[in-house]
Amino acid sequence: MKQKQRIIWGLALASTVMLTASACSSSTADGTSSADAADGYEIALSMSYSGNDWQGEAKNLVLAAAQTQPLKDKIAAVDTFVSGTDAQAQISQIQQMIAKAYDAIVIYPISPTALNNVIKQGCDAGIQMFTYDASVTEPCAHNVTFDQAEAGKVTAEYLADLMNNTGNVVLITGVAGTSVDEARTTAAEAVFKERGIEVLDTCAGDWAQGPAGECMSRFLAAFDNIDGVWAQVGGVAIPDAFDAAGREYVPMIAESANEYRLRLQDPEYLAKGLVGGSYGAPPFQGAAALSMAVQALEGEEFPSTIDIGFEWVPQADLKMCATGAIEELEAGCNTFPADLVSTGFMADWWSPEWTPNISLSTLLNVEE
Amino acid sequence: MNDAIPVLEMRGVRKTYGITQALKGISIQLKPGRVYGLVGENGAGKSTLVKSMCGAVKPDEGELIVAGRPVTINSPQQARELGISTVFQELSLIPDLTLAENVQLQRQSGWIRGRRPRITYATEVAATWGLTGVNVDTRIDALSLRDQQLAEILCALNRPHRVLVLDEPTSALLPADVEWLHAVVRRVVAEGSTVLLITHMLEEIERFCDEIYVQRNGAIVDHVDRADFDRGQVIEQMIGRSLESAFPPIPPIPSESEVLLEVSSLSTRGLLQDASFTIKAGEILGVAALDGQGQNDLFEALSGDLRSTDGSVRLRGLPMRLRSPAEALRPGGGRAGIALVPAERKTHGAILDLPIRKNVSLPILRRLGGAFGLRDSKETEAVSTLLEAVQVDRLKIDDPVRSLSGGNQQKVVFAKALAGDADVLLLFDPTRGVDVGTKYEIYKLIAGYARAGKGILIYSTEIPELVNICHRVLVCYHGRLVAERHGAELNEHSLMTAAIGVIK
Amino acid sequence: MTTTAPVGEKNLRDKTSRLHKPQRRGLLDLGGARGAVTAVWIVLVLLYIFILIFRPGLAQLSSVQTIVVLAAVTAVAGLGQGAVIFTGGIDLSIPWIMSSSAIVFASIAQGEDGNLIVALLAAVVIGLLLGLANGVGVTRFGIHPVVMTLAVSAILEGGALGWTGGLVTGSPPPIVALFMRGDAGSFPMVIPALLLLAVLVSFVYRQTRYGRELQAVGLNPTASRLAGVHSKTIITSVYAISGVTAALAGIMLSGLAGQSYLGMGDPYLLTSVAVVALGGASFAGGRGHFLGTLGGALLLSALITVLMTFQLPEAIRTIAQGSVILIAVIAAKVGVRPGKRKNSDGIKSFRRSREKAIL
Amino acid sequence: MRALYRPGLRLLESGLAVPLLFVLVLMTIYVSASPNALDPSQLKYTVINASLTLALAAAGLAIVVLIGGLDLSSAGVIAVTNALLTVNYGGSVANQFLWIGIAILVGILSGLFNGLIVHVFQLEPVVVTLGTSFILGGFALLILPKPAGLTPVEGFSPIAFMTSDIAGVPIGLLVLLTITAGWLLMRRSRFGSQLMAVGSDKEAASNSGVRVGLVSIGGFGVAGGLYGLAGIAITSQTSGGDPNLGSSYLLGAFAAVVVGGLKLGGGRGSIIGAILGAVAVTIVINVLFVLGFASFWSTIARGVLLLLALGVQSAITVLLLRRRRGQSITVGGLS
Repeated sequence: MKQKQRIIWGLALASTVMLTASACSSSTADGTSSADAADGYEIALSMSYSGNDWQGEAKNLVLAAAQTQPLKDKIAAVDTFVSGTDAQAQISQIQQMIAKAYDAIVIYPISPTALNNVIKQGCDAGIQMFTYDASVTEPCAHNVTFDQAEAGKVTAEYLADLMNNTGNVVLITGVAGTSVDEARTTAAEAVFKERGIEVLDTCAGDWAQGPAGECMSRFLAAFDNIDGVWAQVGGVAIPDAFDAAGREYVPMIAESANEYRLRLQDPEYLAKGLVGGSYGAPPFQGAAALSMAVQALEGEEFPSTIDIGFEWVPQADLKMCATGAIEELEAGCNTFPADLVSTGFMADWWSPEWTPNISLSTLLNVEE
Repeated sequence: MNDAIPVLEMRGVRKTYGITQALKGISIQLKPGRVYGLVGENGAGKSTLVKSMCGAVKPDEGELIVAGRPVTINSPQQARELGISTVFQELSLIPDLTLAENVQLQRQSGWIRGRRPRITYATEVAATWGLTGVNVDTRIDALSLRDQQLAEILCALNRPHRVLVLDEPTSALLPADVEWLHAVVRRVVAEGSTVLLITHMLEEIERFCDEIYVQRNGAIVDHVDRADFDRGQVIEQMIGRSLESAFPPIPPIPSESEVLLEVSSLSTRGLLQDASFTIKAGEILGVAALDGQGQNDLFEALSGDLRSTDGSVRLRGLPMRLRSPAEALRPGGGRAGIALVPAERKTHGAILDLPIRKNVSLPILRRLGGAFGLRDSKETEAVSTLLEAVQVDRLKIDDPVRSLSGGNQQKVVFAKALAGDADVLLLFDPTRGVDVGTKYEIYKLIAGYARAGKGILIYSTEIPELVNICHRVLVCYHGRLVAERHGAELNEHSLMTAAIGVIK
Repeated sequence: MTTTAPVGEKNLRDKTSRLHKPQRRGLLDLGGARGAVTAVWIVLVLLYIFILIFRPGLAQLSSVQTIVVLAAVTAVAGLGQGAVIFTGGIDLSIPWIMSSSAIVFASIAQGEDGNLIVALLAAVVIGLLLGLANGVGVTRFGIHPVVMTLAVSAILEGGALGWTGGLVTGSPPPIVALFMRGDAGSFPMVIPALLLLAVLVSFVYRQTRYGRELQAVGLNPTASRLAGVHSKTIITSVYAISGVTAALAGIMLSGLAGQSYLGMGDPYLLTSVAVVALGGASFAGGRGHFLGTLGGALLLSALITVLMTFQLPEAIRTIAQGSVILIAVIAAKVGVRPGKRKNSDGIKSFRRSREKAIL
Repeated sequence: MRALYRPGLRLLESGLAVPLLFVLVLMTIYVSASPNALDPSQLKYTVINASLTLALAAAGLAIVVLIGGLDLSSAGVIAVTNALLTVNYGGSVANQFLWIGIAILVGILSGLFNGLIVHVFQLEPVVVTLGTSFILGGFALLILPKPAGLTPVEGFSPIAFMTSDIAGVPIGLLVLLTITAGWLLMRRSRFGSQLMAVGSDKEAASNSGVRVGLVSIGGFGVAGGLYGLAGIAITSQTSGGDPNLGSSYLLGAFAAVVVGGLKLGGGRGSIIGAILGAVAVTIVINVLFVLGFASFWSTIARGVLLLLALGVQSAITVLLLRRRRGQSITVGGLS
């Protein structure tokens, strides 16, 4: 009796969950809402993961670009899909996009090789295949990216200059076992070696503030002779770690987080000796890929790798925006007031070439 | 015949568990073509003897000689290879496999592929041994207890068996099945093998066996031929003293005694149907039944472990809501409740790895609180008093229960049940696996509790026990209370007759 | 009073006391985990001595402080995990309870100290409810802990992604960062808080009815139930505790990181289990103590930092972590019961009774 | 009547009914929403190849679950074999086969290692495999510090072959069918029965003459081998290696095993169930995709699917299979 009751309750509960789920879904199902109305290209965006600020911003930029000129009239819809951290899920997802016959597919690929087969299929089906940020080795795809090694090199050189080519540096890298991390770190290490700076140790900061802060705290515990920090992410957590340990700031390189850039201009931090530079993988790469996909559909030819550069901002070049209006952005402002954006916001999202008509408020209020 | 080389011989086998000496130098000889009986009280070490014979337990000392050759048996597998085939007391078939698969798995050699050939094979095997109507494609856990036991015997028979060991094979069987088993045993010995039968049913010993070993306290105390078998003598040897002196006197029920517990038409979803009885203050009420006649449901329902589907229970005139053991123990309003000493001491009664202190105080933690949580002094005092009452060394208060002997473990379980000062004490087979000395102490405890004006409901597998310590005994058969015996009517014979369903 | 003991047992008594060390009650009551917990702390001391000799830089106060602070998050998450493991279950939903409560916390707090109380309450209540959901699923519906917590975790993961769209707004209030990191070298309050937590847990474990009943239920839910303990309620409660501690760990992590983000709890799936294992807990239930978990967390944190000073690559560090876990559980097994296996009868019937109690 | 009734009952008893039902229902929705899903190449990519790695990992986990354990090392083994293949694969066909063999061997060895430690020290499998998963993950990173592609191979490549097809029949399907056939053979062998016996009741198994230690170590070994195969499958699918790819299969495999009707705790269920479960877990994502659900629903759906599978399974157990235990056997005279 009891068992039966339990099961009936269980089933009731499960069906309630299912019903709620389907009820909610009707309001949140994405992509389809804007699909039918206008003429133009139907484009799919396949992302491996959207669980961090960078990915979310890149996605919103793609959507914003599709909703503003010059692309607005040419694109009927951009449908976004996230596959999670599972390579086969992304493969199967792109497979279905091909089956749905989109005109172009813009991809944030999970791995440089995993998608090769399916991308080849897409090309064969006459679909424009564009990847952004991370690249794939399949030659028919167009990789919109920037030179990771160059980024590692430029920033390491700047740091070495700040350190007067002497002393010890620690490296806080990205996710161990990724090619982006490998390229940047190797390039940076080469520079430090050449300049006679000793690399005390490296630690995987996983491109997130938490692990990066943990790395820095452990470095500070382990070494008392750190003269510089070269990090891929950690602009917020690293100064915090120094504060917590009661140690003097040393020159540091970190990502383009708005929060970090704010600190690089904050008198309070400057007084404590915060010196450094900010760089990162630009979130507009996705928008650029979208724009190029449209151009490709209009007949333009693209090489397999398109280097669109990255934004490297030494401390001296930082400039506050008041509201993030287009005029300001065009004038070269590159930091946003803290009350306008979230803490993890990446400040290097704007590009005159790829996102010319997107202001900060457009980006923040973009609709799915 | 007696000159034949023993097919299995044990010489000076010893086995110690912690501090309990289960086997104290056992020596026995089993010769081909004969049926041996092994009798002894619960806890005499019969099962350990069987297990050391079939590889489930490794003796600490002593020799095992199979067909004249000394061997060491490290695993049940090895015992089988030597031709020792055992039906264990705890069923050893695999619950999730079908009967046919179990027959296969238990077979020594050869493996039949495919479901259908396997079914055919198993059905044939069953038929050779006179079992028909068997659906061998049923999973073991979907079989009734009796069918499982028959299946177990069948599997043992299907292995090469120079020695067939049957450890309590008839506990779940019907009378007709015992007849069948008798025929089976005859056929096995006729084929030249040996049978060792362990049972507490002396009738079976008399019917089946050629020679009888009597075990007490881990040692073989007697070895008799069937011809010299005398029941009274064997019983005395088993328990080590004469029957009369083994039980303390029963305190009389005061004449003006009120009704303490009133159970009316209690039923459960399982077996129990329509049970009604009362217990007076100071009364010891017994329940007699063969295994699985609904007595478990009765005790579980009264202790709140099992929800009843029908009927009511009143304690001192007030209705009890028995939805959990907690509610049985603490009916609310500060009233005393119903406490249980469960059958499985090691798994249900005591928590072996906890110290005695934490075991005994578990039901009464509410009373031991102070401003800063539990008060150690209060607890030590309460637990020590209880330990004194059950005669366990109070200095052992912080020893884990596991370190105690079986008898003392059971006394701790008693102390735990007594802790809440319950009005009614339910005792389910409280003397199983307990040595004779402790048994006597437990009887005294029971009598003392009754003298204090409490009620006691006791079930025991040993009918003499019920006859000698109860005022009144109810007999449970097929889920119903079919008879009540008291006064002159209360004797072993009348209880047994009622328990097997033959009522005048 | 000893005169009443049967003669046979008397001469065995001396033997008893040697075979089974009585669990005398001192100020601490570690139950069956005493040996393992002691071992963890001894190893920790040895490691500290090692550090003193070979890496004196790491032995200074500020470094030790860092090691403890970084261990705190794992220890708090491990407290809940340990409680669940104590009842023979396992909680795989800790990472996503951490992430979701931290996200809710940040969104409500919006970086303002004034919103702390509301945000803290909201996050803890969310953790509590999710933990309760786990517990109810396990005890009332009889769902296996792995399945139940895995399902809750999956639903949370999707829910969090759907709710935030990947962009977490708001940030933890500065006071949480201050709590975790201290200010300009001052003492971070998280360390005394951790100590307080250890004292509190030890007190509850040793001195309260709940602690006692939990010990009993962990070892044998059936026998406990028959002794009048509400076993199911106790088991439900440990999942609730795990939910709350996961929420707290999430908040602490957000303070450490200066922000909340999706997937921030991911590394704690395995580490929360690892520190409990290092702390000498039995995964069958009934043995373990928060002091062991705490020791395990400190050990793991110190070990990572020490390995860092040897400039070993990430790969070797991961391998070292795994080896330490393996060696620790093997050592605990070999050390606690030398050469003696549990009576298999006991295990079998115990497993059955546990199944019955849970289902 | 009886003849019809028995197989149905057996299906329900085996626990296969639930994953089969789920796969059928989900496939029906999928096909009705996206009619070209039945196209062989679509089927190959979106159903077979998409679920191949997960199915193999789940099959391995299923064996450990059947003997009553939980295994956290699947992700580690997949990562190590994937890394090994990526670094060493290539050259002559013989060399390629050699490395495929080595990959499977590495899987088997790590499984045996787990089993050995679990058995010798009588430890809980969860803790042991937790430790080995860290160690294996570290080795993967050591062998392959960053993602890389396979060295292109001229001519026939057995790895690429695994995700291709012969005359429209996906090789992945054949692999899964082979595993299924292997399971059926094994299940009918002595080892198979012993495996179930160990998971069902260790003590009874030991009393029945089963060498519990050897059988469980063997079970872990087979599981490891299947993880190794999963590593090969992912290498084939992605034509490359990535030391971080394995981790997403850890929880997925658990989900697949539960949806597949296996009883955690051992003794009940089958590898076929786990494979079907993996397919169901994979298709549910496709179904949500074609129905236009936002991506985050797929994770939620996995959680709901888990609970739903368990609910249906226990409903079947209680409502259909709980029969009165009759006393069916008749005793008779001996022939």
